[in-house]
Amino acid sequence: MNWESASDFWHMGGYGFYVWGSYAVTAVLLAFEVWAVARRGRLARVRVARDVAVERMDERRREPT
Amino acid sequence: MIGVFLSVMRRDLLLAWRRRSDMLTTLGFFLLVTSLFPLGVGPEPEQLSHIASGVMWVAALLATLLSVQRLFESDEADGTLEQMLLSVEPLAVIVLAKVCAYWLLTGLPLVVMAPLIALQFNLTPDETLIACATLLIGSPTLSLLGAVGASLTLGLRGGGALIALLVLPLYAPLLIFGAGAVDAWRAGLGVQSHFALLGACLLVALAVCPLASAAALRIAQD
Amino acid sequence: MIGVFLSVMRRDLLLAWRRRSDMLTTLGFFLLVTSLFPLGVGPEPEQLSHIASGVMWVAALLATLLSVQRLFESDEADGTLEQMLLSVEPLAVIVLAKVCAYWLLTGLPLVVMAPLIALQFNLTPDETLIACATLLIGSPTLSLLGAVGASLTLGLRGGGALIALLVLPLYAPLLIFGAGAVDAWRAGLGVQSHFALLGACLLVALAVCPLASAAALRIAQD
Amino acid sequence: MSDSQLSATRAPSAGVSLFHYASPQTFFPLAGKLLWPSWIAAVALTLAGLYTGFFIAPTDATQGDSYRIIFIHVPAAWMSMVVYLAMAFWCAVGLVFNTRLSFMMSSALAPTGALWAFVALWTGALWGKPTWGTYWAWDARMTSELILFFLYCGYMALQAAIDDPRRADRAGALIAIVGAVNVPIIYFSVKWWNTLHQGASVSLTQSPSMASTMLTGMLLMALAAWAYTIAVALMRVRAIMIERERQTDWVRQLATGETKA
Amino acid sequence: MSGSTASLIEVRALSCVRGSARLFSGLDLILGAGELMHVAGANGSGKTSLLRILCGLSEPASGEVRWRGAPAASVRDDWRSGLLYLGHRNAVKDDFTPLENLRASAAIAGDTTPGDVLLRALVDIGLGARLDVPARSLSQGQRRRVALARLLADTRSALWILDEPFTALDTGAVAVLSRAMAAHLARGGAIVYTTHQPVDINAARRQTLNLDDFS
Amino acid sequence: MSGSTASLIEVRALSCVRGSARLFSGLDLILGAGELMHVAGANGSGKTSLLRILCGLSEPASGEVRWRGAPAASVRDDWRSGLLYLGHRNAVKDDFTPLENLRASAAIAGDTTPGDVLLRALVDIGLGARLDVPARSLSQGQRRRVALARLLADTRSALWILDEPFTALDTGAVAVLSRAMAAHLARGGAIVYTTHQPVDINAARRQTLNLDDFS
Ligand code: HEM
Ligand SMILES: Nc1ncnc2c1ncn2[C@@H]1O[C@H](COP(=O)(O)OP(=O)(O)OP(=O)(O)O)[C@@H](O)[C@H]1O
Ligand SMILES: Nc1ncnc2c1ncn2[C@@H]1O[C@H](COP(=O)(O)OP(=O)(O)OP(=O)(O)O)[C@@H](O)[C@H]1O
Ligand SMILES: [Mg+2]
Ligand SMILES: [Mg+2]
Repeated sequence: MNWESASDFWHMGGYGFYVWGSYAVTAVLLAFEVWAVARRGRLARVRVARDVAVERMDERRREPT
Repeated sequence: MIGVFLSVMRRDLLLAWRRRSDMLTTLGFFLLVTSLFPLGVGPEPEQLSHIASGVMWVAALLATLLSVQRLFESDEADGTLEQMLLSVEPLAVIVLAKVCAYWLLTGLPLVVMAPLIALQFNLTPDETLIACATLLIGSPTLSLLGAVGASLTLGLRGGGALIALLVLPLYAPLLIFGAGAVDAWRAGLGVQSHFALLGACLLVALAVCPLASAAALRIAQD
Repeated sequence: MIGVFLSVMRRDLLLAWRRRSDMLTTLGFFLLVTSLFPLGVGPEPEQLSHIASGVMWVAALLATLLSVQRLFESDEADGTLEQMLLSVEPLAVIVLAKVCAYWLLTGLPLVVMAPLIALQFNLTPDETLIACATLLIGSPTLSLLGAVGASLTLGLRGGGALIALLVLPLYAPLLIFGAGAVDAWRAGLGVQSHFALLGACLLVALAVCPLASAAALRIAQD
Repeated sequence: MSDSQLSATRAPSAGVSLFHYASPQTFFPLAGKLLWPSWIAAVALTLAGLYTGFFIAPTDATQGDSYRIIFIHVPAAWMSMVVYLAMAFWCAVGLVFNTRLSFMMSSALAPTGALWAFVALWTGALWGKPTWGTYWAWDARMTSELILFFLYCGYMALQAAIDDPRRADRAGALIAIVGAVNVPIIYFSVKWWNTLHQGASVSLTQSPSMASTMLTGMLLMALAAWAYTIAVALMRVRAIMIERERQTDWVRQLATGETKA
Repeated sequence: MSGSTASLIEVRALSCVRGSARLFSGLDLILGAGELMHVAGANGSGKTSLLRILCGLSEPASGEVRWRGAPAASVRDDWRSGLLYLGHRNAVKDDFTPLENLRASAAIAGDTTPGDVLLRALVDIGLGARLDVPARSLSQGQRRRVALARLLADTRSALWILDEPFTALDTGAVAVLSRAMAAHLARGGAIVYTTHQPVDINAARRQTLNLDDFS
Repeated sequence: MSGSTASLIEVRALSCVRGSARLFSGLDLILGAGELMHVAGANGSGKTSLLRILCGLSEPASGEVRWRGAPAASVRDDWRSGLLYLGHRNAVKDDFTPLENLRASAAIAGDTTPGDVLLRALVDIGLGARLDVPARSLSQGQRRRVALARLLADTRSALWILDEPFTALDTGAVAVLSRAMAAHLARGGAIVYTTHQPVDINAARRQTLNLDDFS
């Protein structure tokens, strides 16, 4: 085990800013990417479903005439 | 007059928004040019920090030159410019609105990016602040002067190079004051005079350039 | 094939001759940009001679970027490009002819002007010779790569900035070898390898770029 | 005038479209099946890698604890290059065989590749300050990584600038391939340039005992990055498929919940 | 609109020189409210040049333009606000949808037609199914229609100056446009237009000016 | 020119998609030597799109184009050398005089018509008095004439594809052009053209394709 205590761990031998700066930014970016991709997929499906619904409404309206 | 100013500006911003990549690419260009210098010049840090503000200014200037020629080009090609000349509103106001939108799209992002480049070139925080401030005051003047050049060369082939020739001499004093401010600070001299001069240039340009540009456009369309 | 090559080249040269001022303005641009550097960087002679070849290369590169976007633009706008796509002759040959004419009009004058700039920056005759030679071999590659960028961004708004983003990364190795040659010479190292690499880049570009550009044009017109 | 467009798009003529859409349609569920295993692998490998990196690997004698940045820096740098090559590969396949799926793959890879390139630059910069005393130097490695980042940006900007997806795909493919030719050229330029980066990396491998645990951690993190890249790219390619094929029957059924995938 | 029979625009002894060629000279015309004027002439006889002089985009070589009886240069603001000019070029932005284009044109001209009137005009000219498409993807005739929709939405201008308004239009659109022109005339407006196509426009008073007679 | 009655260009089950809209589908056409085909249809019905597919500038969404009986893609060189396409845009350079423009077009197309034939064509189409003026100063109709002069000088192409050739032309020029088209047909060539103007062309065999029927 390398670390005496939690604060020792965060201190990272004096390099805390650099090490945690790297890891934090990476984590944030990856998390954002996952969120953005999931959102993109969800929106794509919602949009297609809406198009289909609109079209079916149109068809129903057209049928009686 | 305010109405037409706002709606023309909104129109130009919307047009740019339709091509969002434009904004990104101006930034990219600025970054690339400033990154190229060290490549060409060599990587010694002291030398880099010495030339930093000069390079930033030259890059801002080139980014303006590269894009300002397009300011009226598409409006000319599709006939919108004729409609602007025929508008009830003063042409100078329409021109000013277009220049403002242009500056928001190309000048402001450069100012916002400047700290990043300052970092690349090892500038201290104070120096960074001064460099950004000079760009903030100086870049609207670049846009305004560029607009005059753009309207003078409208419809001429090779406008890009011609505009550079017309406008670069006008840019020289700006470059000297702008890039000089950081050097003056480093040499321990005051920078107020530099800022005062940049501010004066901006005011004069604001008063003169829209009118000059409007006159040039009327001539170009005859 | 030779016939169409020559006549397309003649056509482009004639077109440029009708607008003689273009050639002058490209030269003017090159001169002005290189003269701006001493202004921005400060006038110490040793430092100047140190950065000279880098500045010359950066200026050549920017002069190319500034003008290459126009390579196909007017042909696209007036429908000539459609006719080129429909030609019996291979499109790549037509593109090559256009690039050659373009280089004669913008690249070659830069090479011819280079000694003048070398003088401004206090280069020795040997260094001047090397700098000019790198430009002579390197600038056709700049034009060829620029043509690919120009055809990819054809008809896209914000083409100027987009082209820079696409092409500048491709220019980086040229810049490194080109500007590095003078430094290597000054450091007493051989410059053959630099020239070999520039030459290799030119040959690869000559083989690949016209085809890539032709393909991009077909895509752009679809 | 053209009010028939709505109804016309609904029924692509059967004969050609079957062949045409075959690959996306069959690939979509396959990608769905691969998705969860990739995520699980990514999370498990990350945890293992971080544990090894922070709790097993000892402090470096010369660099202190700052070297622990290596566990993301190197995987990110590797991935940024691998992803670019994969992207260029898919583009080439698309241009040669005219398959839409491969273009979708490459546009799905680009943002993740750009992300890795950015992470490599960022972590490298943060590592450089304590080791070399500067955030940035114009060393060949760093410059080439920066250029790689710009190549990604160029590809994405070009695609975003073109409205017609078919044209965007092919134009993007051209620039990706031309860029790929450029990558090795940049890489070999190391010889003619200041080699700050290289020297530092060699000094790390001086003590073999430390290198082994360090290496394990690094490899675990590299595998985690692979798994993550695969998972995200699959997710994105599925979204792209839905966006691009929205007028086809299978996507419409999918979106309205008439089939499961 | 004044509605009086006084002249709206009037031209005396006009001559026009382009390069070294004199296109026409000694041209007089008077146009009052409700009048339709067809400017005819072969290609290159100077129709476009005349129209641009009438709206102040270029200067005549000699002669005078009068707006509502006063020298046009002295009442420039009134002159500009009384005209609507449509040239060869459409003034349509590729990146805007038809509605955005109309809004932008209105903004530039400095008029404040409400959005629903503009929308109405687009639907009337047959672009109802193309409202969400950027103009870049419109066909030649559809782009021309976007430009012409300005006419349908216009209530402010007294004089329409139309340079070949019917190019690229199909028969349906030609009918819509000529009805709009007739309505403008009926409201007391005046129109100067050029065309090489025979189109029938319903007008109480009409003139034809053949430029070939003045060259 | 083959002169046989075999088909020159042939299209089967063609469909065309633009953006998300299907313009037409299930379109078949066969055109033989000496035949004139008028492609009709409302604005935006896909006439321009069809013409561009016929000359290989764009790809159809589905269906096949055949040139002299063979799949067009496999005989691309023969296909290209057999066509002459004139689009909406004139391919006229502002800085060139009419003659220089014609020469440049010939060079680009890779054909070697001698200079006096080109000059002759320009005189025939009524630009004899405008030979020394750069195209920038020509009127709209005169520029169109420069582009159309290519047709008068052409002896090589079997198929002319003309997108609204009559726009901006005055009646004199329309007559010259329709005579040239009739002559081309009489020589055994074929023509596909679009127009919204009623123009009478002398042709032995003619077809009309109304795209509104295929949407
Ligand atoms: C912004 C700055 C930096 C960038 C862009 C960068 C880029 C890269 C790249 C592209 C690689 C992969 C190359 C390969 O595997 O051959 C890499 C690997 C590596 N980097 Fe960096 N780096 C940066 C800063 C640093 C710093 C400051 C250090 C340490 C002092 C460092 C240490 C390493 C090590 C140890 C490797 C492992 C691969 C090898 O040994 O070649 N890097 N870096
Ligand atoms: N700089 C110039 N030098 C010589 N002639 C010129 C110049 N500028 C214009 N012209 C001539 O002036 C005439 C332009 O006329 P204009 O454009 O008004 O014609 P138009 O009647 O509108 O023709 P169209 O029916 O073709 O539109 C043309 O004959 C043109 O050749
Ligand atoms: N990207 C796109 N998205 C949606 N619709 C498009 C797109 N591109 C083209 N279109 C539509 O396709 C049609 C283009 O047809 P085309 O230009 O062939 O018409 P045309 O028959 O030549 O008409 P015109 O008589 O006006 O010249 C138009 O209806 C246009 O709106
Ligand atoms: Mg005209
Ligand atoms: Mg059309």
